[in-house]
Amino acid sequence: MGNEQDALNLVNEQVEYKWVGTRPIRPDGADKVTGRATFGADIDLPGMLTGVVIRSPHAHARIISIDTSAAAALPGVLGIVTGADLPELPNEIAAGGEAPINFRSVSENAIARRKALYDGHAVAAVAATSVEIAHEAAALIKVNYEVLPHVINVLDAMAEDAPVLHDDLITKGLEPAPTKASNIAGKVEFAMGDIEKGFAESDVIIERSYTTEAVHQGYIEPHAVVASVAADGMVNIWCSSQGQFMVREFCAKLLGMDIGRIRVTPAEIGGGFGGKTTVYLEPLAVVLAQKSGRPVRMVMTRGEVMRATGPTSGTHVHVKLGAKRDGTFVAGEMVLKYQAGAYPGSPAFLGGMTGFSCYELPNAKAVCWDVVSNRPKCAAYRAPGAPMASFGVESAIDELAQTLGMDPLELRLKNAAKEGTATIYGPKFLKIGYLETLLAAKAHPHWSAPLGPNQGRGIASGFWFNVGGPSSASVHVNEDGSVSVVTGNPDIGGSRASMAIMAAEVLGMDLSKVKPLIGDTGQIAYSFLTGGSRVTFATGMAVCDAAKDVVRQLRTRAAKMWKVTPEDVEWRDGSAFCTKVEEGKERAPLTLAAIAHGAARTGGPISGNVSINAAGAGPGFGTHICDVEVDPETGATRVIRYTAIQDVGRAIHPSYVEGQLQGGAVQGIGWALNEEYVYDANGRLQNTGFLDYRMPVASDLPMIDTVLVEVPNPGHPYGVRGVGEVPIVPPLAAVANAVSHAVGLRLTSLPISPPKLLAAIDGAKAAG
Amino acid sequence: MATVILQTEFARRYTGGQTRLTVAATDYSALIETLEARFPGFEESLQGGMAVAIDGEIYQSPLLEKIGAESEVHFLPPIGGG
Amino acid sequence: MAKHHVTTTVNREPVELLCDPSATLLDVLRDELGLIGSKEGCGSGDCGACSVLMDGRLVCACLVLAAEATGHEITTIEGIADGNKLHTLQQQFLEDAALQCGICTPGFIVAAKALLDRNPDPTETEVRFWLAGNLCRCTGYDKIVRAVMNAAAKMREEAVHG
Amino acid sequence: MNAVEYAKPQSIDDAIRCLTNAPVGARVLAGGTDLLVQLRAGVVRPPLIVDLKGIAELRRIESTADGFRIGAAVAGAELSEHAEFSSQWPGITEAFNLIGSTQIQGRATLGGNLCNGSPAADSVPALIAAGVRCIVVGPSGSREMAVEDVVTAPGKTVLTTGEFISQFLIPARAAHSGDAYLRFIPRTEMDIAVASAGVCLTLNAAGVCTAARVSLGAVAPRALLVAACADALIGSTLDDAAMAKLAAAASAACAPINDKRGTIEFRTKVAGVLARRAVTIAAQRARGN
Repeated sequence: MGNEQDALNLVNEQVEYKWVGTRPIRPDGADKVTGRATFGADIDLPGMLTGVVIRSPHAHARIISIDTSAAAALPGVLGIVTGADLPELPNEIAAGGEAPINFRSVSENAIARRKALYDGHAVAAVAATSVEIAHEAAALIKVNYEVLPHVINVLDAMAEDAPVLHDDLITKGLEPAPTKASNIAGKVEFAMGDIEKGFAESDVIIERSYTTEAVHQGYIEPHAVVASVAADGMVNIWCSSQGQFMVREFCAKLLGMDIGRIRVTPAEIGGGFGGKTTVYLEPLAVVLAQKSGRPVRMVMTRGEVMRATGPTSGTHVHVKLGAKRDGTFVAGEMVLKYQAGAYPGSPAFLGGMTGFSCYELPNAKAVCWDVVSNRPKCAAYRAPGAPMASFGVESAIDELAQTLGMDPLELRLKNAAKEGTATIYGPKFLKIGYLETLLAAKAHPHWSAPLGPNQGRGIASGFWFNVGGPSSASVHVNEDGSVSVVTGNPDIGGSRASMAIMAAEVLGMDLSKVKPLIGDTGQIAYSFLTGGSRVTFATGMAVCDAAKDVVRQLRTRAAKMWKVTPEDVEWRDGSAFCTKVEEGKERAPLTLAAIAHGAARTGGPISGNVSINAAGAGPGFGTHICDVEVDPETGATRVIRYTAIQDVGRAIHPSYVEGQLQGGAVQGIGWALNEEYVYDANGRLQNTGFLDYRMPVASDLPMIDTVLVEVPNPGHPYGVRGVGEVPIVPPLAAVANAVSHAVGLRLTSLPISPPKLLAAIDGAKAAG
Repeated sequence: MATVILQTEFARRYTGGQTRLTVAATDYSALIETLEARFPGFEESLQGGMAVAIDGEIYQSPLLEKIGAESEVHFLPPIGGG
Repeated sequence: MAKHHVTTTVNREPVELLCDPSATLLDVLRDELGLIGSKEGCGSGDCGACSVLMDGRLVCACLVLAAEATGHEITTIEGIADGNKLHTLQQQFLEDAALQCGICTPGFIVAAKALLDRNPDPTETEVRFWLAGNLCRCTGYDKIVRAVMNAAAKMREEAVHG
Repeated sequence: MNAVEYAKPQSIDDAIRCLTNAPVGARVLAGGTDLLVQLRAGVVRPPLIVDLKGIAELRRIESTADGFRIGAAVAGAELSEHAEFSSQWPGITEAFNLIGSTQIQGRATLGGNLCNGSPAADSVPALIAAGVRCIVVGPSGSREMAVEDVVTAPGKTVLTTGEFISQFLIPARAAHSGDAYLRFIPRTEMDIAVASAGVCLTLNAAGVCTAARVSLGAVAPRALLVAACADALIGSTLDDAAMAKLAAAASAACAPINDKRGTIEFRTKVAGVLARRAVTIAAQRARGN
């Protein structure tokens, strides 16, 4: 085993890698720059029908009846689905993939029963031979609604007299349990130490409320699916999602089918950011395909995406932070109220778990409220729940620094969490690199660069746990010594490249001979979805393990060819070397190709297949610096310089790691400055397109500088930490702090849109 | 003896308010058996899919994870992501 | 429904087809001609994922009626490479990792080509404003802007050295 | 479902005939950047779409003794590539250039931007400030009118069945005159104006403003020509007092709404700021001319 240990002793910071840390061209790149890559809406089957969804125009309405007869009679209409076509599921939290899920909510969100709970809630769908006929049929479906009073905002929804969405929703986590239904789905608390005592010992206390608006993940590719049902009932689904196994499981649950009767093929996915971790169209397409006997394609319009999918919660977060005069944090308290949308399940608890986690804070408490209202059910969005809590905490820290006359970076350094720091949710951190990100920020020229008039600089940090979980990988050695790496995770941002790099590194072979592939649900064993910053970590670990198994097999095969024992074979640089010295026997190294070529004689094809439940995901920390310039006469804010620094463990393909930091930062900038859901008095979403849902465009931004700090995660063969979630956590406060310094006013409500900022500036002037 | 540390709210409901428990167990499932024997209903409280942290390492679907004599064990909600 | 007869040129090839008079150029490219590289991200001209060239001018295919294509030359992402030889922009997008999910990439490349055809030496600001009609949610635009600038430099170099 | 027909007449007379004989609801297509969005959203379902881009007069930019004649179906990108026009009327050019992305620029037309009837149309305040007139053609002949008289309310114009705008008549720029257009949007591109101001003014040798037209967009049901703004400028050297008076007059003229794009207070204040800034730019240009 000594050789193998040497060759594969990868958790060694000194090791020079051949491929890890390089920037090769991604294996799927050519298809994506030539327009050949097949995304969800690009799939075309013979005889395919078009399905469209009929959606509620009301924010809250009882569905009295749905008359589909006129639509059904229209020539070319081959299938109609309403809520009555899907089984009623028990109202319970069931194990689902990894996280527990209430599949009844998922089902009702996909198609309404009894009540429509938000503008855009699906109530029926129709499949027809052309898109024109489908739309005409949709217009003929008569839904008789009894419009009910609605409630949009989180504080309004919590009010005693608010219209109640679910008459069986009893708040969880309250003792004694309430007897009356409300919109408050649940309360969760986290605490450590004694905050009363902590605040009593504090010299300075900052206390404020902060608000954020609901924002959408904003992927450019709308949801799309094709479903086909064979005469024997076998279901085939092609769709873009963050997990083909998730789609299979959710459809099976929602349709009351066996998982084994559904096969899901992942299309290329045009962005997800958490928003494609559930199903919307898929079960409807399956039912329409069952009813019509024809393949059915359904593609959302942008308006449907905005009205009925995503977003993440709008929030109200109250923060109280106490410190000693020297800046030592003593106590922190957060009360978090998060919109869940129409069904329970906001990430409020994750806000409570993450908000304070960058810091050593002996006394802390977080009370997290999950609240339903007449909005689309929230979906995961990049570090779910964390950015909003962090916005409050990091703003409060900035204000504390001002109050104490301290540099906000030094204040953070003084209180930074490190190995052994206890978290509010319990465990102590193992090896983390937060401090290193702060030191990198301090050393970065950006931090000390001069500012001009009307400019301000903000700094903020962020934390995300990162997760592991179940993943599978197969590494197949082809006859010529090339290698196929098959995994079960859709490639949302370049992960094929990382899988290939890790496999090539373990095998010591030429990267160009490694072909990464993504299997459908029948071709690879279960893998949890692409999300939670887990793929390069967990699936990467499965790939490493599978490749290590292939190395073991290759040594065994070489040993057979040389008639020695596997212990006599060393695997190095993609070849087997015999370490056994025998008089008169010259044993030239055997290449991978040579062993592969003779594989039939040594025992058959060589293939490593590994399934794991990866633990050891290293937490991620980031620190961002943002400069803005404000036009004090219009309230316009421009980000003029931005630097994102993050402990990434080890960057397998640094370009795509940088890309995660840059993309996350810009999503956060959008969240901070312009993105928001705007509802009218009737609870109808007003900005259902990219025109008025204002995501950042290229001309809004400077280059986004990145610094990759590498504090290797001991839980991964190459030291990988998840990187995708963390970068959206700091920007909200980094931007708000920068604006606050530019205008000399504390901004506590996002987005800091020009009307809001101008009103604040003018208000302060008027107040003198 | 490993130390199990519970959130106050959780302890109020399942352990009569005890937030720090010492348990002799060498793996996760033995730990749960012991706690269940001491506090009937404890195991059921984890059915929602609680994750466990053993010495700072988080396990989302634990069963036989090793627990040392000096280990610290925490229960926490399952964490997903985007 | 009376179909409209369209005679046009797509990626240098003559094309004749019948379409619904209200069909967009994007509908026809994708559904009739199988040119799926032009993507629909919004259907309202706000995302640029369906960017194509019409007589060399950059347009959103979702905002052009197919009927309007008669007599015009259309270039889509599928017509940017020379056979299997990638255009410098395409190669540079790969080398600079200027794509993550890749859904917006065809639109960006077509838009960037239109820019470089007019202005071989754009400033960063010019690149950013020219590309403001192309949304990308993954990259934060940094690597896209760099790829366009780098491709421009290479193309200038190629122009000098033939 | 109603069938949609597409027609592309090659002359003004053919187009008028086409539109006059069309069933109710026929729509003119110029750049299509508004019409196609409405079609796609199902807001309109016209029985006939009449594409005006086949008519030569509507596609031409002509330099005349009196200034310029610009076809109503000339796209923004085409206008900004016309060096002579854009150097004489940078304000109009910039305004037209601000309509949407590069992609939209390749399609959107002056005629469409005006006749869509949006109070926030970018080119309209610039055209009004420059004193631009347009030729309306239709079954009962052609008539000429000032741009400010075309739109009556959001989405509504004075045009009657069979009528469309064929050309815009842009005067030759007077000596020592300059124009400018500014708008406010939350981002740097791609948004609809939240407030806007178009200015055209003339200075004499002493730097005194002898003529001015100020138009505001997105602050009322249609673009406004604000005489009080001009009054604030004329006779002044554009000193601080005049500028303050201008900004106050601009704000006073506003009758905006609260919507997803801005508040009444914001639009009212920013209209004044933009008017002031646009005057500064126009004055610089006037001094250079």
